[in-house]
Order: sequence, then structure tokens, then C-alpha cells
Amino acid sequence: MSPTVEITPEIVKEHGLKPDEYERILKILGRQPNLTELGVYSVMWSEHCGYKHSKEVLRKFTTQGDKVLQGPGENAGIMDIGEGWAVAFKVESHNHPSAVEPYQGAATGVGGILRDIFTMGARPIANLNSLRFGPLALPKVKHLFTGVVKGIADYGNCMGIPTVAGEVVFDETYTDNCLVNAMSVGLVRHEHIIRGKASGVGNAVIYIGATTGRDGIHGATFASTEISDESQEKRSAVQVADPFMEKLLMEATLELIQGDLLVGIQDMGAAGLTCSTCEMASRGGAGIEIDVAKVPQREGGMTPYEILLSESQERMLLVAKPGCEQKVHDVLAKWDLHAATIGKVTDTGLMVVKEKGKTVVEVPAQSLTEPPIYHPAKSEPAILKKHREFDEASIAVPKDLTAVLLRLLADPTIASKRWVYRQYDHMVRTNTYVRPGSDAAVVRVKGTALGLAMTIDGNGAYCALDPYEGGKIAVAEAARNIACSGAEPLGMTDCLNYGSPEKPEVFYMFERSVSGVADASAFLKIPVTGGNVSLYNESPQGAIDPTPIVGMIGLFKDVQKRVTQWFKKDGDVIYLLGAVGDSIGASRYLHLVHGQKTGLCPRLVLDTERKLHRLLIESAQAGLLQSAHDCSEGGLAVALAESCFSGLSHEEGMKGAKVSLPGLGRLDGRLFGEAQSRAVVSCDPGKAAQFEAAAAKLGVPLEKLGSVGGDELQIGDAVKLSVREAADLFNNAIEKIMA
Amino acid sequence: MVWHVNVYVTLKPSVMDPQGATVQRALGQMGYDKVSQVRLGKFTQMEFDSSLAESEVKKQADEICDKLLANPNIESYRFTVEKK
Amino acid sequence: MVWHVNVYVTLKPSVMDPQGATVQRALGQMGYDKVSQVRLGKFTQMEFDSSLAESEVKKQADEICDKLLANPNIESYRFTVEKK
Amino acid sequence: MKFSVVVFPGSNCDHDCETTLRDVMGQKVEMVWHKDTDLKGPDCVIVPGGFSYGDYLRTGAIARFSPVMKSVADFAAKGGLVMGICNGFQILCEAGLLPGALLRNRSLQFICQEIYLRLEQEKTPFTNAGKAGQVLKIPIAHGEGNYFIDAEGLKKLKDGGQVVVRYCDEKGVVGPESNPNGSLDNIAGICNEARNVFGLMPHPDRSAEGALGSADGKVFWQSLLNAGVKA
Ligand SMILES: Nc1ncnc2c1ncn2[C@@H]1O[C@H](COP(=O)(O)OP(=O)(O)O)[C@@H](O)[C@H]1O
Ligand SMILES: [Mg+2]
Repeated sequence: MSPTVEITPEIVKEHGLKPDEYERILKILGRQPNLTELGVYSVMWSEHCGYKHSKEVLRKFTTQGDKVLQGPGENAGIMDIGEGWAVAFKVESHNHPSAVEPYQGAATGVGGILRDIFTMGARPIANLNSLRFGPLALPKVKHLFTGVVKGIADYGNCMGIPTVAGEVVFDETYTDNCLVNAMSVGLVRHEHIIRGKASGVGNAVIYIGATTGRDGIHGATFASTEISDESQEKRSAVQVADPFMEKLLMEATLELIQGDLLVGIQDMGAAGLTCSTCEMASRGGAGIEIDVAKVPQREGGMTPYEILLSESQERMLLVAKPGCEQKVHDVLAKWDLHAATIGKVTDTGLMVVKEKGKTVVEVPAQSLTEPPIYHPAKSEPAILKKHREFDEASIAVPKDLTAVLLRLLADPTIASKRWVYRQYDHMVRTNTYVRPGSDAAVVRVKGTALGLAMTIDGNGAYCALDPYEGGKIAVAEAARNIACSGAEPLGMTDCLNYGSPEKPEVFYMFERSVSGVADASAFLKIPVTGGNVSLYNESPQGAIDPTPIVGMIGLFKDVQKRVTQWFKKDGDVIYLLGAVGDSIGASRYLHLVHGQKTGLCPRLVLDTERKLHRLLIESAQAGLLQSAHDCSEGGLAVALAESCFSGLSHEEGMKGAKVSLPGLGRLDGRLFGEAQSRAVVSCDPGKAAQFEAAAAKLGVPLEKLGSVGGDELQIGDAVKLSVREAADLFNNAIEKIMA
Repeated sequence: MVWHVNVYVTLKPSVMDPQGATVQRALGQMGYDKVSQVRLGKFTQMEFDSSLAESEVKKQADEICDKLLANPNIESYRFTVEKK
Repeated sequence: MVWHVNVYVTLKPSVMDPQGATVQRALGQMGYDKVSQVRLGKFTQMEFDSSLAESEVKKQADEICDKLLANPNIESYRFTVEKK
Repeated sequence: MKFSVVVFPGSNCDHDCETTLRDVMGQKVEMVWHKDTDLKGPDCVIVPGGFSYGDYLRTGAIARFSPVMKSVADFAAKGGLVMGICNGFQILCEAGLLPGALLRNRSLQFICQEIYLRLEQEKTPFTNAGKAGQVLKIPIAHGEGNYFIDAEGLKKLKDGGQVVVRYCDEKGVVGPESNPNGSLDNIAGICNEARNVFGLMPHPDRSAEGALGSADGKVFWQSLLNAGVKA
């Protein structure tokens, strides 16, 4: 092909390609690319699509397991849950778009992850999200928080998919880089699982969904460059969400797949038509040929470059089985969907794009999905040593610890997220057995005894102080939440949010924390079936705290065995499971009350963690537990307070408790320290002996703290408060700030 | 006598309008097939105290549109001011 | 040349306007205390095929407003038609 | 008893109504696609919740023009039982089968939570299994449930005993504190003069199983079964 535009180093740079990357393109093609081809390589080789800096590190993950039906490499991971059913799940970030346009950015993020799920043939049954913002007092943060939550709510609600769980953290490190990680979970019969590959020479390639416009062009490369004021100019990258179109797409797609009409199907997410065509071809080891003139367009005069790189939302690409083309069009017509046959599968291994018959792109499909892999330099930040050696004795123990507890309960990071989840329809589809407000959400599988527990967790502060322990804790905490609900951890997906990998200190944190995630997942035998990487979360103030987020699925053979986190009846015995400890290192308490984000990150012993999970799961199965709640931010005191009043989230009222404060050493550490592998549980007195025996048998340390009753929470002689007052504080903290 | 400010907020031309497109499809099905394009926007009426000078009303109205009524990422606006 | 139809839909005065009220409260907090009243409505732009006679465009536009764009129980509408 | 559930593009709770009626209440259920005009001979038509046409333009505004709605109107005119839940209520109002309209929630936020309802009328085919004054725990999930009707319309509703359910607190006290969305007079559901068409914002389809939080919504389903038997 004769290049129409001369490709200068400037043009290469504008496309975010490094000189050696351009050299590589020249070698692959044996000629100069034209501008359109350059654009195609630039998006496919961007960090967002190409994982240039992260692929090596991701190899650390254990992605195998006897229940894994589909690991990383497809739109979503899939695991067997029995009775012919499988669960598909994945998390994805939409950080940069949400920072520019919170409502549309978050909404299209949910749309993208939902497509990843139903593209596999699975019907989405639940959404989750993990959010990070700056301090909520800042007007700018309120604006982001409001827009992001409304965007997630409007999209999921309109689609009729319950948003059942999530987490929100407010911390200075995210002030200029909010994080929006959306996760979706779907159910699929084994026989309906389908993949994103193109095969069968001559099979029709069909485009469905919204028309293609100029919106979001270079959205993918945009997500791989640091946010600077000039991304304010990149407003063309703002895409508008159309959940109604997506609902039609979802229903039509599932009807096509269940009707056995398709060879393969792929959503158009990042890098749009480019990504979907070459990914499908290279997964199928085939070639693909399309004509952009046949693509339904929203605006006149679009160039092949624009059509290929457009990131208009709510679009899919599918390959029909031979002879099924008409049937496919009939189904699409029923749902009033745009559909156009834009090309066919070939055996050339080439991605060929024509415009009215004239070839405008001709490149090896595989080469687009095999970008250069980098092994960036890394160096340990000196500050880590300082954190480890922080002297806790320099912090005086406050007099009034009840006041401290109340302050923690009103901290937006710890306080109830009711303001958020009340905007999410978390009940639609009538499967939500445990709604937001307990450690893990529980969703039943209709027509079976099965149930799924789900949660999403991460702690950037831990990772900032000790990336390896922090990475392990992210996995352990998610698994602990699943175990507290009584379910067996099944599999996980991860979203890795970091600054620029080209900074050695950032890359060190990235690699170390991913090692922690990988080691914990391997030890606990919870395979990683997919995930997403978001790098370049940077602002003039520097990189965000390293923030690996873990989304996890747990399985109930019998969903009736589920356990919730709040106390149930007066007289029940309250236990602390796990070690006691009095360190305040890395705690939310130290950060919030003493303004210091430092200290020794809690150590996590994986075998201790595993034993705790065994005890929680086996006692739940044996019906020994009335409630179980893990100790996380705010430590034992916050876990006890939440166990007293979080029943309110399910209109189940609240309970008081009178307990002793175990352990030795500083009171604030014993109350608010964040030692790992711990949970607060309650048992009917009649079952206490049996439970204590089970704990002894598994070697899980256990402290009998006291019993449920009254309308006050009393912890030793350190804390005494009215549960009603604490609950009001906890439940209205965010409302108050947002009012 | 008060200042009547009418604000018209519309999506920027390049921005897709799912609602407009859906309404247009519905109109087609209802038999109104000569409608070639539909765009939905917002129409806001505000009243300002007559004590303000016209220039001040215009200044405030412009700020209000920019900060509150329109989303500069995807929308543009215009407004009219009249005393009656 | 096509027919440009601009439709203005507003809530009837008797109908309370939660959005308008909220905007007005927000304006107060932002210091715009000279705004005495805010009402939110819809602004719809439609294009009709130029082959239609003006009278026909008006007739169809009126039907469309009455049936679809406005809910006569709570809203009233007006529209303008111009060829350009 | 035989139910037909109407399915619009964007309906979501069609699924919830289907499984609740079939699996929990043990009734026959037919799904009717909005482009069809044959209601499949039901004893009762359910217009389910969701976001028909994405709720674009105005909730229910586009759905009411679907071919099926003409059949629903005819069915109602002949005295057939029609119940609209959430978006279904909004559609019935837009279609003129019920008076009034549903505006944005006062808070401008979508609200999903369990609330309390007071049964005001037991003399309808939809509530005959309950007792006037009875308090029900039942979820709402909507962004536009703020019921409005003009003064004389409201008077007609009250005089005709057409206000069927109102928002209240745990103890059955109706007041501003127990009004989740700003609805006029805490109105959560109404019926037509003939008492054969009923619409409400809360979700009986989501509250027929204790495991989901409450089974109080069964009152409405049980009432329909009673009415069906009588019919
Ligand atoms: N952090 C990660 N851990 C495991 N797998 C990952 C991770 N990040 C990406 N992947 C896998 O790489 C593939 C490409 O990721 P992505 O581009 O996010 O998929 P999609 O294009 O469907 O959004 C997916 O199969 C995803 O599961
Ligand atoms: Mg995908």
C-alpha cells in the first residue's frame, strides 16, 4: 500500500509509540505503515490493551485449578459450580475516563464489564464495584463521588442487574486519581459457554449494536497516559452510556448463543473494532477481512482511521455459523438492533480492512496482539524502611477511647456506605439473600440449592507501607469475607491500579504487591481467572498508593447455610478468633486520629489464615454460628460495633454486647489495631462447647469475650456507648457530608 | 418586574444522544417517518431579582450554566435574558 | 434545507418540580441568592423532511408533543418551526 | 389462575414476576412480547417493573405506544384485572388507565430499600386477603416514584376509596418522615374507579419469600387468587 501521509517521528510520537516500537512495526510489515495502520498498532500496543509492562509480572499468577473452565485470555474467567452451571466473572478499571467525566466514565465502565460477561454466554446476575476517592470533604471529590455512584447506579439499575457489593475508600492519595473498578458476575450452562474467536473460512462477520461515531477515539491510548491538564482537552474521548441499547444487546446475544447460531463473539471495548477483529482472528488462528464502508455510522465522512479506532459503546462483533446468518438477523430484528455483515473469516492470518473494496489496512492479526514486552527497572523506595521502623511508643494512648471509636465509626472510609448502595438496585432478579451491609453478598442460584458469595477488597495503605504483605492481605481479606459468610472461596479476579511502570520505584511496588497477591492465591488455592491492569494513575503530586483490588467468588453447596455479620439474639456467646495483638502500625486509627500513615504493616501468616477459613466454613456448614464478621479497618472495636448494629441494613434491628478486652499492652492497639486473620463470631450457648472443640481441633486461637444483650456496647472498661447513637453516627456519616 | 432567564442546554454535536435516537425510533414506529433527527436537551427557566443590572444577571447566569446547569464535558448552552 | 422544530416542554405551574427546587437550593448555597425561582423543562430539537408542507409539519409536531414529548397531565408545551 | 406478564424492551422484573407467580405462588404464567396483541387469555395481566425503553424521555412514555397496550386497555375496559408494578405503574399512568403521574423522587436519587406500607383498602381484587390498616414490609426500587395528581383528582381518589396503599412507618403511622420519595399524601398505589386496574411503586414480586427479606407482598398475590376463584 502506498502511504498517503508521510510517517514522521512526530506522528509516531503523537501515537504514543516509542521509536523502537516503530522499528518493530517496520520489521513486521517489511514496509512503512500508512497512518491507519499506525493508529491500529498504537491502540493495540498501548499499555491498556497490550500489557507491555505488566505481562511478565502477571505470569506469577496461578491460573489453573480443577474447577477452572476458562482462565485469563478471554473476556472473562469461568469456573464450574456444579449441576451443569458455571460462574463467569471479571473486574475492569475505568479510572481515567471517570476522572474526566465521572458519570459517563463510571457508567461506560459498568457497560464494558457487563459485555465481557454476556459475551461468554453468561447472564449477568450481580455487579460489584471498588472505588477510591480523595477526602470526601473536598467539593471536587464530592462531585466525583456523586457522579461515579450515579453512573454505576443508573447503568446497572437500567440493565436490571443487582449491584450487591463493593467498597469505597477515601484517602489523599486518590484526590487527583479516583479509582473506579467494576466487577460483574454471570451464570452460564456449560454447554452455552462461547469464546471470542473467529474460525471457519468464509463465515460471516456481523456487527451489532450502537452506530459508530467519533466518540472515544484514542480512548485506549488515553487510558495509558498520565492525567494532565491537557487531558481536559481530550474531551472527544468522552463516551456516552446507553444502557437501554446494552440491555437489548444482552438479551439478543444470549438468545443467539442459546440458539447455537454463533461460532464466536467479542465485545468492542477498548480499541473498538480494531481490538475485536484482530483478537478474534488471532485467538482463532485465522484471518479476518472487513469493509469499513459497511459499518453503521452515526456521523458522515468518517475515515477508516476513525471507524477503526472509535470507542463508541454498546457494540459487538460476532461470527455466525454457516447457514445461520438469516436466523441471526431475525433474532436481532426482534430486538430492533442494528446489524450489518461487515466481512468474513479468512485463512490468511491477516487483518485486512477495506473501504469500498480498496484495501486500507493489511497487517498480521497476531502481531497486533503480541506487543513488545518490557522488563522495567525497579528499586525499593527508601521510605519503606522508615515505615517499618516507625516507633509506636511515640504515639500517646488517648484518654477517651469511646470518643475515638465513635470518630472511627463516623470516618467515611469505615462508615456505612448506605448512601451509595441505596442508589443501587441490589434486589432485582429476586436472588439476593444477603444484601450490601454484610462481609460478602450472597446470591442464590434459582432451581438449585447452590449459592454464590461475592466480595471485592483491597487496601492501598497497607501496600504503600509494605507491598508484599499488602498484596497477600488483599487476597486474605477477600477470602476471609467469603469464609465469614460460610462459603468456600472458589476463584478470584484482580484489578491492579498503580502509577507509571516507567518509574523504578513504582514498578518495584507493582511487582512486590503482585507477588503477594500471587503467593496468597496459590497458597489458599484460589486461582486467578482474569483481571485487568490500570497503570499511569499519576498526577503532578505523583503516583497513587499501589492498589491491587481482589474480586472473589465463593460457593455454597447449600445456600441455606449462609451466615451474616450481625448479632442475632440476647445471650449468644461472643468470641474473638485469631491472635490478639496490640500494634497500631498501618492502622486506619493511626492515620485518622494521629494523622500518620505509617508503621509496620500487619504480618499475614497464610497457614493461620487458612485455618481460620476452615473453622468459619466448617462451623457454618455445621450450623454452629449465629454471626461472623472479620476484623479489618478499625480492628476489634469496630468489628464489635458493626456486629451490634449492622442488622439494621436488613431491617433486623440491633443488639448490645458486654465483652472483655483481651490481650496485654497498649489499649488503643488492642481496640483498633489491625492484626490479621481474625474474626468476631457469636454462637448459641447450646452450641458453644461444640464450636470451641472445633476451634481447638483446627488449632485456631479463640477468646471468649462475653455475650450479646442490652442496648449498650461495653468493651472492658475502655469503651461504653449506646448502640443506637453509634448506629446513627455510622449510618448517617456520609449522608451528612453529602447533604 | 423580574428578570426572566431562559437557558437552553444541548448535547455537543459530536456527542451521541441515546434518548434522542430512541425517541426517533419510536416516532418511526408510530408512523412519523419524516422525522430525520431528534436531539433532547434541557430547558431551564430562572427568575432573578429586578434590582440586579442586566450585565450582572448575564454574568451570574453564565456562571450558573457553566457550573451547574450544563456539563461542559458533553453539553453546550445558550440563554436569553429579559425583564418583564 | 430541512424543517427545524424546537419544542419547549415545561411543568405546569401547579406541579411541584423537585429538580428545580434542588437547583435553586444549590444556587443559594453557591451564593446566588438573587435567584427567586427555578423550573426545569425539556428542550427537544427535531428535523423534518423538507418535502413536507409547513402546515403538515406543524400538525405532526403538535401531535408528537401531545402524545409523546409532553404528558398533558403535568406538562405543557410550545414549539417553533423554521426551514433552514 | 392464569397470569400474563407483558415484556417490553427494557423490562427487568418480568423475570421476577414470572418466577414469583410460577415458582412461589404456583400459578400459570405466560410472557407476552410487547409487539404481540394476543394476551393469551389471562385472568390477570401484570405490567412489570424495569426500565422500558430505558425510561428515556419520561418513564413509561414510549412503552404505552407498544401494540400490546391497546390489548391491555381493551382487556381492562372489559373488567379484566390489570396490575402494574413500579415501571408498570408508571406505564399505566402514562396510558391513562390510572390517573396522575410519577415524578422524580424528591431526593433526585434512585432509592432501593425496604419500606413500610399501610393497606388502606381491602375492598379490591388486589387486597381482599388483607385488612385495612395492616402494615406490610416491602421493598421499593425506583428513581421516579413521586406520585402527583391535581387537587380535584386527589379528591376523587380519596372519595372513591381509590388510594390502596400509602407509605408509613413500622407502626403504621403515615407522615412526612415515612415518605421515601415525596409522593402526594404518601400515596404508594392506587386503583381505578372500576377497581380492576391497580398500580403501585413497591415490589410485591420481590417480597413473596422470607429469605429475600419479607414475604408480606404475598397479600397482593393471594388476593388475586381469591378474586380469580370468585371470577
Ligand atoms: N491482573 C490480571 N490478572 C489476570 N489476568 C489479567 C489481568 N489483567 C488482564 N488479564 C487478562 O488479560 C486479558 C485481557 O485483559 P483485558 O484487556 O482487560 O480484557 P478485555 O479486553 O476483555 O477487557 C483478559 O483475559 C484478562 O482476564
Ligand atoms: Mg472484553
